[in-house]
Amino acid sequence: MEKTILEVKNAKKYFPMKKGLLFNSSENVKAVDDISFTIQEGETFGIVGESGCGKSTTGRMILRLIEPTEGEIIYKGENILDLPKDKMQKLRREMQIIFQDPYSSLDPRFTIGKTIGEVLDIHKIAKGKEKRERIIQLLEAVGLGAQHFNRYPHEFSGGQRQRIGIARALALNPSLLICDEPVSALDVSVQAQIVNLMQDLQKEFQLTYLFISHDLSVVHHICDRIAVMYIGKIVETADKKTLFEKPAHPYTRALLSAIPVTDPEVATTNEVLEGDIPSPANPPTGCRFHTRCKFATEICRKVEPELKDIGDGQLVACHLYE
Amino acid sequence: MLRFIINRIFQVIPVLLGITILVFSMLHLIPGDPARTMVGIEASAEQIEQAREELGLNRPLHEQFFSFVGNAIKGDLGESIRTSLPVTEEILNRLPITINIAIGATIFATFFGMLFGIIAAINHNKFGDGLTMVISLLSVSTPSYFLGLLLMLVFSLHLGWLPTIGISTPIHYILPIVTLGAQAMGLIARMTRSGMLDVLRQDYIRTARAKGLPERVVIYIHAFKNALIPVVTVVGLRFGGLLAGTVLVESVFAVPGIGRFMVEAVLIRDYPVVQGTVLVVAVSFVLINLLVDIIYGLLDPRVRYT
Amino acid sequence: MTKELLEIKNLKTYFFTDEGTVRAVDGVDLELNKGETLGIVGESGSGKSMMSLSIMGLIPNPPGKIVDGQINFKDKNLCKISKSEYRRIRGNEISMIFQEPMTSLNPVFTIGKQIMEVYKHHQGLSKAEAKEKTIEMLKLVGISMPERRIHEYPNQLSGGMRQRVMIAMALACNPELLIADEPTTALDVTIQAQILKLMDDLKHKLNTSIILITHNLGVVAQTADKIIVMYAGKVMEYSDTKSIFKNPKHPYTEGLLDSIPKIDKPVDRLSAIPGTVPSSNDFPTGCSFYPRCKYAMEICKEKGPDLIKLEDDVQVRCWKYIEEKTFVSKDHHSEKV
Amino acid sequence: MDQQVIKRFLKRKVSVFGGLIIIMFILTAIFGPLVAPYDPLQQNLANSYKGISSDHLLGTDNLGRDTLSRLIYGARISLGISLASIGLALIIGVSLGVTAGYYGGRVDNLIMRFVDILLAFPGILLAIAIVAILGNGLVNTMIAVAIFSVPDFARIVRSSVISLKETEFIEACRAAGASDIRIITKHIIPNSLSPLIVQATLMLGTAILIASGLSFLGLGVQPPNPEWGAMLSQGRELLRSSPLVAIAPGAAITFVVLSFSLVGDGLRDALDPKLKN
Repeated sequence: MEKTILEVKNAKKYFPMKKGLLFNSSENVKAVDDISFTIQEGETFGIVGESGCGKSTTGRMILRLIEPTEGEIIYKGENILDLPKDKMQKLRREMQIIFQDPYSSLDPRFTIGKTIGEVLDIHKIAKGKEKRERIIQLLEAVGLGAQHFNRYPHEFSGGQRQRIGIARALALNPSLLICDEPVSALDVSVQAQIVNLMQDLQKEFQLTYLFISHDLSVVHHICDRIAVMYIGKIVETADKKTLFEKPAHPYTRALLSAIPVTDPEVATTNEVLEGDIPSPANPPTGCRFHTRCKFATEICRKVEPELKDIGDGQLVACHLYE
Repeated sequence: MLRFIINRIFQVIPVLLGITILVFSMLHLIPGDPARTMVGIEASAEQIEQAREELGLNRPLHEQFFSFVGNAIKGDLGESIRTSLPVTEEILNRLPITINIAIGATIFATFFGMLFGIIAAINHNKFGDGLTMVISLLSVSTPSYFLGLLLMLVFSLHLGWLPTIGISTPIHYILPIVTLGAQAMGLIARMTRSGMLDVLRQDYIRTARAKGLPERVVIYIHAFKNALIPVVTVVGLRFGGLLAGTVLVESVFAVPGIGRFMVEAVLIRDYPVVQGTVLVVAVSFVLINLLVDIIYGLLDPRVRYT
Repeated sequence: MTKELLEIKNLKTYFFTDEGTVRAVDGVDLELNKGETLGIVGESGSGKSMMSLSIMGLIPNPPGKIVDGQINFKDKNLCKISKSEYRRIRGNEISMIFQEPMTSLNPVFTIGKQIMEVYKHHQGLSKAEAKEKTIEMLKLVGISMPERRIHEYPNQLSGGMRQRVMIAMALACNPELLIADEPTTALDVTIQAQILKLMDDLKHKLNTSIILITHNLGVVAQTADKIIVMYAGKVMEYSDTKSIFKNPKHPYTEGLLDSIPKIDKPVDRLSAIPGTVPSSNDFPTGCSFYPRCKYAMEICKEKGPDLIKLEDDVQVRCWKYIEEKTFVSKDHHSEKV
Repeated sequence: MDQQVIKRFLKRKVSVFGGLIIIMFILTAIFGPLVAPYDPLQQNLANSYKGISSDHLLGTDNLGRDTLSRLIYGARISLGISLASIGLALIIGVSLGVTAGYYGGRVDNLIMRFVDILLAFPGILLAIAIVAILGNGLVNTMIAVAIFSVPDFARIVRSSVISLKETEFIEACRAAGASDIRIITKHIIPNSLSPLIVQATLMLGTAILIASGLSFLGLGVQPPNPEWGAMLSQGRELLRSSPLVAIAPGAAITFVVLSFSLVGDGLRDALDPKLKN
């Protein structure tokens, strides 16, 4: 039986524009503009999109690293935005995050042992010898070892640092892990190691992943269900098979055809999307994709399409399907 | 661009207000009774009362403040306690000398500073670099009041080429200008050098070279305009600093400028004069900075279009 | 009959730093024919970018220096020519575009000025002529309203637009060789597709040879004729595009291809290359890939193999093949073990 | 890691030289009374206007006081003012900068406007204005120099806090539920230390310049105290008769300030090798 672990309902995040003293505009950058989705326990839910689509903001909102402007974030039946400080603090053990940049995600002045130990200290999980053992256990779980305990981040390669970041996130024994582009900054030959590690850990610790990425191949490999975002909106949600075999939204299709294929004999469809990604500070009216969409009609310019179920749990926000 | 300028002007207003408040409250921050402090310990109760009256200390605080601001905007900064002349008049009499020295020093510092900076950057890690950097380091570290005395010792007392004190002829300006400008020159030289070296490492310089541009175009056109941007800021900020620096230099060379006027007023506790001079220097500094910011915006499209 | 445009022989570019000598490019050979696209694939520290800067003569010196080898471009050895001669070639006969379109354009000049400059210096055109050609060029790279765009500053353009401007600038003088160093890495996927398509179109239109440097095998699969795989400053494999993807010879190439998830051929588990990319001042002795290689033999640890020719267009640097070959024929490249 | 910093610093010979000069001055300041040949305040009119001699290595002034002894005692005052005022400025500046940078928004606006206002009084003007309010003397000079230095520290700390706040390791801490205090004290302050150390070193020199400047104007430490600026002021009157009275303290100030900048530059390169030119 599938159980919902996280539900995001109508979440919005508006950042106020940089303002001058005189021209105090009330304009906002609508980084995330009314998105909803659910994640089932044990699955890997992917969010894909290009820069400015709001995928990272979404990840951070779920952890309340960024406070949403509006909406609900329901974790195991409880809206975490209503939680008082102490309860939220407890809940932090359940949800953790791993980051894109393995260089800035570790404090350069902390040894690896100290970095992971700090998390245990904050939640008063272990002390002294027990703490050390727990840290070494975590390091071993991610393919490192006790010999790395007293080393500093600069002594490690990008892939190893990413392992350390994962160990830190696992220290609290979380159920949900937000993975914000965890392999994007790594060398190709190292990416696969981390992806494999993440899959192993998911089985071992019964983790649920929210996997944020711009790389469709990786998302295809690791995710069960996927949401495609474009300038603050979800344009399509579907399970992996459906999304890749019969993508419904024109943007999803364009995104799929833009993936460089590692086979010189496959003729690419050459369906290259025209134009630039509009800025989220000034998104197009109606359907936000209409400026680049070859199917765009009058209605697309005026009316914003809603996410609708077109069967098989595939949700699409596009006037073509009405 | 207009929007940028207007925005900057409106940002300056709270600062000007803050300066005014600070200068106004100088009188009230003095420990004890300012009127008594001013007239001296032996003064009679009557004299103190009179001073209090003159300073307007008997009125409510906000009333004092508004009349201070109102008068300041009208150009009335009160009367000097020592001479009983209007402070504004006294300042206006002295201001031209100070401004002449400060402008002269700015030109001197900018010209030689940028010259040295460029020489150093182009001859990076060679003799020219070392020599110009030693000169600028020395000029940054030598206090102006010492440099002034040294220059006076050498050029006036020993060689007899230049006059010692006073400001009666243009030649009198030479030593004060060099003395005042030396430190800023050193700073500008160091800024220009590191700015140039930094810019030369940028990607767009590599692009310029990849285009096959001659090295002089790469350095004097592509690099220089970018390196100039931080230097302009420093020159602007320094001009304000130089305006304040005249305080020391005018004392060294006994120049009757606004700086010396201020110091004398502090020494004899002529508070209206202190307030007036401090206000004038601070406000001019802020306005100059505003000007520099606008020039900066003209130079750097990144500032304009954001 | 294709004509050879560029031939590099035993190129060695070293960096002499406080921490020791970095052998960024360590004995690279390559050939490029007119109108061909050569893909250079490698991960961080493979020396692929330093290769391109070596060809451009833009290695920062100090600390970098070309210590050995030849770069023959149309019968001229670029390592031997004078500075002014090099300047006439750069931006004119050989051009380059870079990874970061955001920082590669001068922020304080309009894009028009930056392109016009190229015409002014290489073709001695007047301002009006240069302007006209610039507008033409911008149109060619797909920038709309070029008459207006030439007055804009780089920060007013998006990343994709800036890369188009860079391409316009590079192709202004119709160079015979264009070096593109990770031209799409900093861009979004849909924009990347635009730029790759643009480069391919222009290549056919202008008959430019291209060296496309990337870490992304997918980027070269569709566009390159031949591919070089670099690792730790050395060429590991040199092959035509089809055979390298169908039948990779070098264990590193094989590992690289296997570690990329493929949408059309899903697997449960990726086969990753173990270990990490060696840092450039600490390459292993022997074959530099030996510590991560699943076929590693005793000899690999002791001695680095030479690049040997397997077939007409396929060369590989691996003991596995040298051993096989020594039994088959006595190739002059290989040594007896 | 810190060993590397020391190693890199020692590579820069001029900075090491500057460091040695500073150490020498500090030792002089501490052990001054033991090495000074005379009482710095003792007048001896019979001995006035003396040039360089074996009795008086740097001669005497108009009142017959030994210049060398006055210089040695002056080191105490100058370095004392410098250290105390910069220490005070660091405490205030860092607190203001961290608060403004970390909390942002209205708090930031308030603090930075205040700092802007202080910065609107350029150079020595702010110090003069403060002395005009507080009156002259040793302690007031210290306070004036401290307030003069606060804005620089506040701004440096604020900008490094702002850039650190965005880094992912701080986000990771917040995601783990770390308190603001923990993040500030364990992560933010230690990581913004490098620019702060460099700035503090440079400001130690500037503090001496400002404090001596005030004394030179008669607004700081008062004669007969052998403060270097006050000595210069006195030497100005004696420029014709005994120039050493002015040259000695002037050279001392120059040397100390120079040394602080050399050390500061060296530290900057050593702490952040990327910035090295």
